[in-house]
Amino acid sequence: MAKLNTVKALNLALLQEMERDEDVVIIGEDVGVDGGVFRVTDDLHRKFGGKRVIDSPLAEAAIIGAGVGMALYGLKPVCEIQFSGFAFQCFHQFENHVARFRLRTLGRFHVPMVVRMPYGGGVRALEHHTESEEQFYAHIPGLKMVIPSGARNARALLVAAIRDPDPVIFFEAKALYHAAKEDVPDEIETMPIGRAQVARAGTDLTIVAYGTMVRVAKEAADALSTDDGVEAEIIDLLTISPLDRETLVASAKKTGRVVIVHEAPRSFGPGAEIAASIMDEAFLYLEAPIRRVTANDVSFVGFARERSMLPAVPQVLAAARETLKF
Amino acid sequence: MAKLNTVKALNLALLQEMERDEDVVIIGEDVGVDGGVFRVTDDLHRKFGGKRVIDSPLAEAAIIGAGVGMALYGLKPVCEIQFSGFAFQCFHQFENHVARFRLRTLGRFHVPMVVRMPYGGGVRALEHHTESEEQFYAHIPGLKMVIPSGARNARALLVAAIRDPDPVIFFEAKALYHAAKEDVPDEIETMPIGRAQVARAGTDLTIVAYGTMVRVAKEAADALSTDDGVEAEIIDLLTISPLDRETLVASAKKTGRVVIVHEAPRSFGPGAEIAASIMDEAFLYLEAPIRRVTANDVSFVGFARERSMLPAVPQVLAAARETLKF
Amino acid sequence: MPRTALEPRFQVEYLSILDADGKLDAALEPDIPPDELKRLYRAMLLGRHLDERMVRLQRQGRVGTFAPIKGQEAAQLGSVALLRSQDWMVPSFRETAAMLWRGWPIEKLLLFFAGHIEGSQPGPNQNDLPICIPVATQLPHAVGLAYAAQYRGDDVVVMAYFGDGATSEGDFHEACNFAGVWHVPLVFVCQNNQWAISVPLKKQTHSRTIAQKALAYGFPGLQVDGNDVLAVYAATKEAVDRARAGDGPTLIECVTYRLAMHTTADDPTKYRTTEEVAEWERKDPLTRFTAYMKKKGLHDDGLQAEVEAEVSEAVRRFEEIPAPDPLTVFDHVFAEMPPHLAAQRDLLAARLRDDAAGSPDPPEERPASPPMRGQRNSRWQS
Amino acid sequence: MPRTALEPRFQVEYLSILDADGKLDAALEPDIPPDELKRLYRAMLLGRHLDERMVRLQRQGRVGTFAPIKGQEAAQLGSVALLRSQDWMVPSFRETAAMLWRGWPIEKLLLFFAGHIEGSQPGPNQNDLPICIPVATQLPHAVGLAYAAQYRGDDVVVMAYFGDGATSEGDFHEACNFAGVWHVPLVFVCQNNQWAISVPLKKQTHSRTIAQKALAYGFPGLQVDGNDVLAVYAATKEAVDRARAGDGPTLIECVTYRLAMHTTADDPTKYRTTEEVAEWERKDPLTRFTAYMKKKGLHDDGLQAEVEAEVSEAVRRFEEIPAPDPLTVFDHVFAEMPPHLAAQRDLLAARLRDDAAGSPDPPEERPASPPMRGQRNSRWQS
Ligand SMILES: Cc1ncc(C[n+]2csc(CCOP(=O)(O)OP(=O)(O)O)c2C)c(N)n1
Ligand SMILES: Cc1ncc(C[n+]2csc(CCOP(=O)(O)OP(=O)(O)O)c2C)c(N)n1
Ligand SMILES: [Mg+2]
Ligand SMILES: [Mg+2]
Repeated sequence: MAKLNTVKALNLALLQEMERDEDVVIIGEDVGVDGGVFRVTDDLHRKFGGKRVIDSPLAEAAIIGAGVGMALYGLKPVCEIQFSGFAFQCFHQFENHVARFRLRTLGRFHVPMVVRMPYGGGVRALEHHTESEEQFYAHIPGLKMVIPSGARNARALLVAAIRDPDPVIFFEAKALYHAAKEDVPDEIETMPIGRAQVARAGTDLTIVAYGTMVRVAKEAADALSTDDGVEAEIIDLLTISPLDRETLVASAKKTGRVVIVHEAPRSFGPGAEIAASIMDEAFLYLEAPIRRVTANDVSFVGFARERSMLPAVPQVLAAARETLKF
Repeated sequence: MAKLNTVKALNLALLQEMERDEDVVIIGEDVGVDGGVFRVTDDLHRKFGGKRVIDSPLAEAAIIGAGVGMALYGLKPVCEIQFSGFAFQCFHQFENHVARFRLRTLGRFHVPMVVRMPYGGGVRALEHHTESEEQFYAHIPGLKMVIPSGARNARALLVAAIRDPDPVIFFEAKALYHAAKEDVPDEIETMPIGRAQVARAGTDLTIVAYGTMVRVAKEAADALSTDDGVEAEIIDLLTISPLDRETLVASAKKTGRVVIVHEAPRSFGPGAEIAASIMDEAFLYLEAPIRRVTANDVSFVGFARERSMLPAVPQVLAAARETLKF
Repeated sequence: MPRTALEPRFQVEYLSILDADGKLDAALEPDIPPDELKRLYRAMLLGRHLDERMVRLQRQGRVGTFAPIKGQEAAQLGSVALLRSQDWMVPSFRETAAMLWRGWPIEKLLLFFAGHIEGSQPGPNQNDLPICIPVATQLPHAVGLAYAAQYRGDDVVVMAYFGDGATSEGDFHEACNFAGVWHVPLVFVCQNNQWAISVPLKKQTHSRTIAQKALAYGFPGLQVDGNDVLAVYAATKEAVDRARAGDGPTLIECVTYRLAMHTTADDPTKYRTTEEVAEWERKDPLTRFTAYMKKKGLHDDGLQAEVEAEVSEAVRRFEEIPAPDPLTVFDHVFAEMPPHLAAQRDLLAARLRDDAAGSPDPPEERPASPPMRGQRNSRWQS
Repeated sequence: MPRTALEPRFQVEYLSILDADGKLDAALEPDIPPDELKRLYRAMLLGRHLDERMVRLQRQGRVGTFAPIKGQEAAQLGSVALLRSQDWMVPSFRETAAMLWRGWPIEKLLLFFAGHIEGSQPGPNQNDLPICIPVATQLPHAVGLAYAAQYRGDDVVVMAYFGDGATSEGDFHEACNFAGVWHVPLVFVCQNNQWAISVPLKKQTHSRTIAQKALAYGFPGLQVDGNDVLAVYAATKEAVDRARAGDGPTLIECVTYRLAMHTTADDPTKYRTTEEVAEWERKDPLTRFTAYMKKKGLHDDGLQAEVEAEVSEAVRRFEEIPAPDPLTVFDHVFAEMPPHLAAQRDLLAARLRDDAAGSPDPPEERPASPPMRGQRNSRWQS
C-alpha cells in the first residue's frame, strides 16, 4: 500500500501490466524518452526500451490505426492521445475500425486496445486542452468508455482496460492527475468495467457524476447534509458506456430525485442519456424532473473565463434544492 | 411549380443559389463532371465550370479544411461528403474549426459553409453507407444540423443553409432521394433553420421524427387513427440542432405522451436529448415515460439484416400503444 | 544557380517486361516455375470470369453493388503471389482476384456483396484483413501488423493494397511515414487504375508518378506496368525480399486501368471516352499473358470451362445459403454482451417470433440505391 | 539494372547565404533596402525580447503556458517580411515574431496566453488567421484562402507556417496535395526546429529532408538555412514571386532550432543534451545578423532599450485589462443566439449577479497544470 497521486497510480498500472505481459506495448507522442507530457509513462522507456514504449511521429490516425493492426496481430497496444482534444484526428479510425472489427469479422478478429487520453478542464489550459468529449465515444457501439475519479480506481480500471478483450477509451481527468493521493495497494488490483459505484449512500436525492465532477458532487452532498439535512446518494459512473443503468435506476427509484453533473456541453450530451435511461425504467418513481448541471453549449471560453463555465458546487446545490423543492 | 424528387429539388436549390450568388462554390469528390454519385450536382459543372464546381482529390479533411479557408475569405462553399460514413475523416476540421472560428475570433471571422452528406439506411448499401451519424454533429456547439424529410423542405432548407451565416451540416436521406415527388415552387423558397414542424396534428400522443422516419411515423399515425382511434401529432424536427424545444414541449404538454423515432443507435443518441429536453419543461404533463424507437446499439448489420434493425411501423405502433396504455 | 544540390538525387524507375504487344524483355523475365505460371494464369482467368458473373448477378438483383476488377488482374495476382500463408494481406475493396488467391471462397465474396456480414469473416487461420471500404484507412493497420510481426520476431511480410485515389488521403501519408520510420516489413501496392470514380489522376495529384511519393518517406518507390504480370511479379519479389531481409518498406505503383465501371452503380460514359477505354483494352493484361502462356506451351484450352464451372458451383452454393439470423450480430459487439444489448436482442427476438407467428410482412421497401455509388435505378429516378 | 529511370530526376537544393561564422556569400546576397534591413533587425530583437519576457511572465503566473520562439526569429521574419498587407498569414502556435510583424499588438498575444479569447481576434482588416493549436489543421485553411483569392482574381499570396512534426499529420499531406492540384498562390513555410516536443526529426520521418516531401505533390521544395535571415528572405522572395505569377505553391524548409523549451511546461533536459543546444547557440540567427548589420553600418545601439520599453509598455497595458466578461462568449456561437443559449446565458448572468451580491467566492482551485504540456508544478506533483 502506497500513497500515490493519479499519475503515479496510472504509471504503476502500466508498469505492472507490462511486467506481466510482454504483449503490452505503449505508443504515442512523447510517451517514450519524455515519459509523456503528464509523466504517466515515466521511466517505462528506460525499463522496456523503445520497441515497447514507442515515441511515434505526430499523427493520431496512424497511432490508432497502427494500434488496430498491432491488436489484430495479438499485441495489447496502450495508445496515448496527448490530449483528448486531438483525438478527432483519429476519429475515423475509432468509428470505422476500432469499434467494428469484432462485428465485421463475427469474432474472427477483435481489437483489445486501450486508448488513454487526458481530458477536461480546470487546469488553466488553452483551447483543445480543456474540453470533455466523452459523448462522442459513448455513442459508438463497440467501444467502452471509462473515466476514473481517483488514483485508486484509475489504477484498477486501467489494469482492467488492458486486460479487456475489447477496445477501451480511457479518459484521465487532468484536474485529478495531481489532485489528491490515495492508498493504492502494491499488488495488482482490478475493477469491473461497466459498473458504477455508489460513492456516497443517501436517500433523498441522487447525484450522478464521474471524473472530476465526483469531487464537486461530494462537496455539494456534504453541504446539503450540513445545511439542508438532506442526504444525497452519489453515483460515480466510472464507466460511461456501456452505462450501468441498473445502479442508476435503483438509486433513482430509491430517492425519486436526480441531478446529473458533467463537464461536457449540455445539449446532446451524456446527461441526456442518463436522464432518458432513468426515465425509461423509473418513471413512476420520479418526484421531479431530472436536472443536468453541465457546461454551457459553447465550445471554448478560454481559461480566464473557465470558472464561469465549469459546473461547480453552487450550481449543483441550486439544482439539487430546486429538485428537492419540486 | 414542378413535381420533383428530392435529388432534383436539391439540384434546383443549388442551381438557383449559384445563379444568384457568385460566391457559392461546390466542392467534393465526383461533384463535377459526374454530377455527384447521387446526381445532386448534376449539370452544374457544365453550367458553372470546374472553378466553381470542383472535383476535389479524395481527402475529406482537406475538402472541409479548404472549405473553411474559402468561407473565411468570403466565399460560400457547399461541400459534399460522398457518404456521411466518410465524414469522420474530417471530424477534426468540424470540431476544431468549422464550429469554432466565430467564437475563437469573437466574430471577426465566421464560416458560412454548408456540408451536404447522404445519410441513413434502407437502400441495400454496404458498411459505412447506411449509418445515421447526426448525433455527433448535434453535440458540437456552433454547428447547425439539418435533416429534411421531403423534396420541398429539402430544397427550401438547402437554400436557407446556403444563406445562413453559420455552418450547417445538411444530411440528405438516401432512402428519400427518389422516394416521392412533391410540388416544388419554381421561385426560390426558404424555411427557417431551427424550427420544427407539426407534420400531422393530433391530441393523444406525440411522435417525434425526422428524415426518413417521418414517413414511418406518418404510416404509424394513420394506423393508430384507423385501428385505435388515436390521433397522434407528428413533430418533424427538420433541424436537429439547435433543437426546437419550444415546439416539442408544447406538443408534449398537449398530448402527455411521446414516442421518438430515429435511425441512429439508441444509446447516447439524439432521442436522449429530445426526451431529456421534454422532461425538463413538461415533466408534470407527462402521462408515460417517453419511449425511443431506434436502431439497436450495433454499428452495422449488413443489408441482408437491415430490416430487422431499422425502426419500422410495427415498432412505432408497439411503442405508441405501450405509451398510451401506460 | 549557385546553390548546393543535395545528394543523392532522387529518381523513379519504371519496369516493364512483357509489353502490350507481347514483346518480352527476356533479360528481365522472372524465373517463375511452370506450375506457378499456370496457377497465376488460372487465377487471372478466374478473377476475370467471376467479375463478369458478379456484374450479372448484381444486374439480376441477386447481389448488391459490386466493384469490378476487370483489367487489374495482373496487378493483383502478380503481387499477391509473392505472399506465403503466414504473411498478411490487407485489401481495399477491389481485390477480388487477390482475395481468391488468398483462399477466400467465392461464395463468401458473394455473401459480402449480398449484404451478409458473414462475407467479411476471414477463415480461422487466414492472415487476411477483410474488405475495407473507407479509402486508405486500412493502411495504418498494415503498418501495425508489420510492426507487431517484427516485434514478435516473426518471419512475416505484410502487403497492403489501395488505389490511386487513396494516395490523397491523410491515412496513406501517415501510414507511409510510420512505415518509413519504423522500417517495417511492408509492401505498399498501389493499383493506379487512372480513376477514382470520376476523378482522373491529374485532378488527384500534381505529382508525375505515384511511385515518387515514396521519396517523401525515405523508402524506395517503383513504377511498374501493372498490366504486365511478369513485371509486377518481379518488382514485388524484390520488395518482398527486401522486407523479409529487414530492409523496410517499398511502394510499388502498378500502372493499370479499370476497364469496367467504378461499381455496378456507376456510369463511366459520363466522365471518360470510349477511345480511352479502347486504348487500354489493347493493353489488357490477360491478352498478353495468354499469348505468353501459349508461347511457353503452358496454355490449357480447358481452363476457361473449368473456371466457369467453379464459379457456377459457388454461385449455386451461395444461393442455397439462407437469410441470415438477425440475432447473431448482438454476439459480436463485445466479447460479453452488456445488459442493454441483451435487452435489445430480446426485444428483437420477440418481434421476430411475432412476425413468424403470422403478422403480415411489412410491404417490400422500394428498390434500394446501390451502396458504393449513387442510385441509378431509373424506375425511381424521375 | 536495365530499368528505365524516369525523367526528370529529382533534386533538393540547399540555400545558405550568411553562415554561422558570419561569412557572406555576396553573390547570393539579396537586395534588401537598408530601411527594410533595419525593420527586420528590430523585429528580430523584439521577438527575442518578448519571448524572454513572456517566459518570465509565465513563471510569475501572469500568463499561462507559452511556446517560446528563441532561435527561430530569422525563419519567421525572413519569410513573413515578403507579405503585403493584403496577403494572408496562417500561423501555427509558435509564430510570435511573425505575428508581431503582421501587426498583432503585444498585449493581444499576452491576452491569448493568459486565457482570454480576445487574444485570438485578428484586427478588423488584418488578413491573418489566429493562432492554431491543433497541429497542421491550419494548412487546408491556407489552401482554401489561396483558392478563394485565385477564384476572385485577387492579387493575394498566402503563407502558412508549421513545424517539422506537423509534416507527419494527414492534414499536411492533404493540404499539399490540394495545393499542388489547384496550383494556388501559397507558400508553405516549415520551421524545422529539429524537435516536436521530445521527438527528434529522425523519429518523425525517415526522409532526409522536409523539402523533398514537395516532390510527392509535384511542386518545388527548397531547404534553407533557417537561421540565416538573408537566405530565408531570398528563398521566400522567389516562392512569393512564383505564387504571385500564378506558378503555384512552394515548400520552404527552414532548418533551424528551438533553443528554449517546447513550452514553459516542458523540461528539454529530459530528451536532449546541453552539447546539442550549445552547438546550435553558436548558430544563433541573431548573432550573425547583428554582425552583418554592424558591418553594413546599420546597427543602432539604442534599439535594445527601445524594444524593451515597447514590451514593458505593452505588459503594463495588458495588466490593466480587466477580467473578461463571461457572458460575451454567448454572442459568438452563432450569428443569432438560439433560445437554448439565451437561456443558458440568462442563468449564468443571474448566477454572476448572485456572486457579485456577496455570496462568498468558491475556494480557489488548485494551481493548474499548464495547457500545452503536462503539469510540472512540483508542489502538487508527488
Ligand atoms: C474515406 C472514403 N471516402 C470516400 C469513399 C467513396 N469512394 C469509394 S471508392 C472511391 C474512389 C477510390 O479511388 P481509388 O483509390 O483510385 O480506388 P479505385 O476505386 O480506383 O480502385 C471513393 C471516392 C470511400 N469509400 N471512403
Ligand atoms: C493534432 C495535435 N496533436 C498533438 C498536439 C500536441 N502538440 C503540441 S505542439 C506538438 C509538437 C509540434 O511539433 P512541430 O510541428 O515540430 O512544431 P514545434 O513545436 O517544434 O514548433 C505537439 C505534439 C497538438 N497540438 N495537435
Ligand atoms: Mg483508382
Ligand atoms: Mg518542431
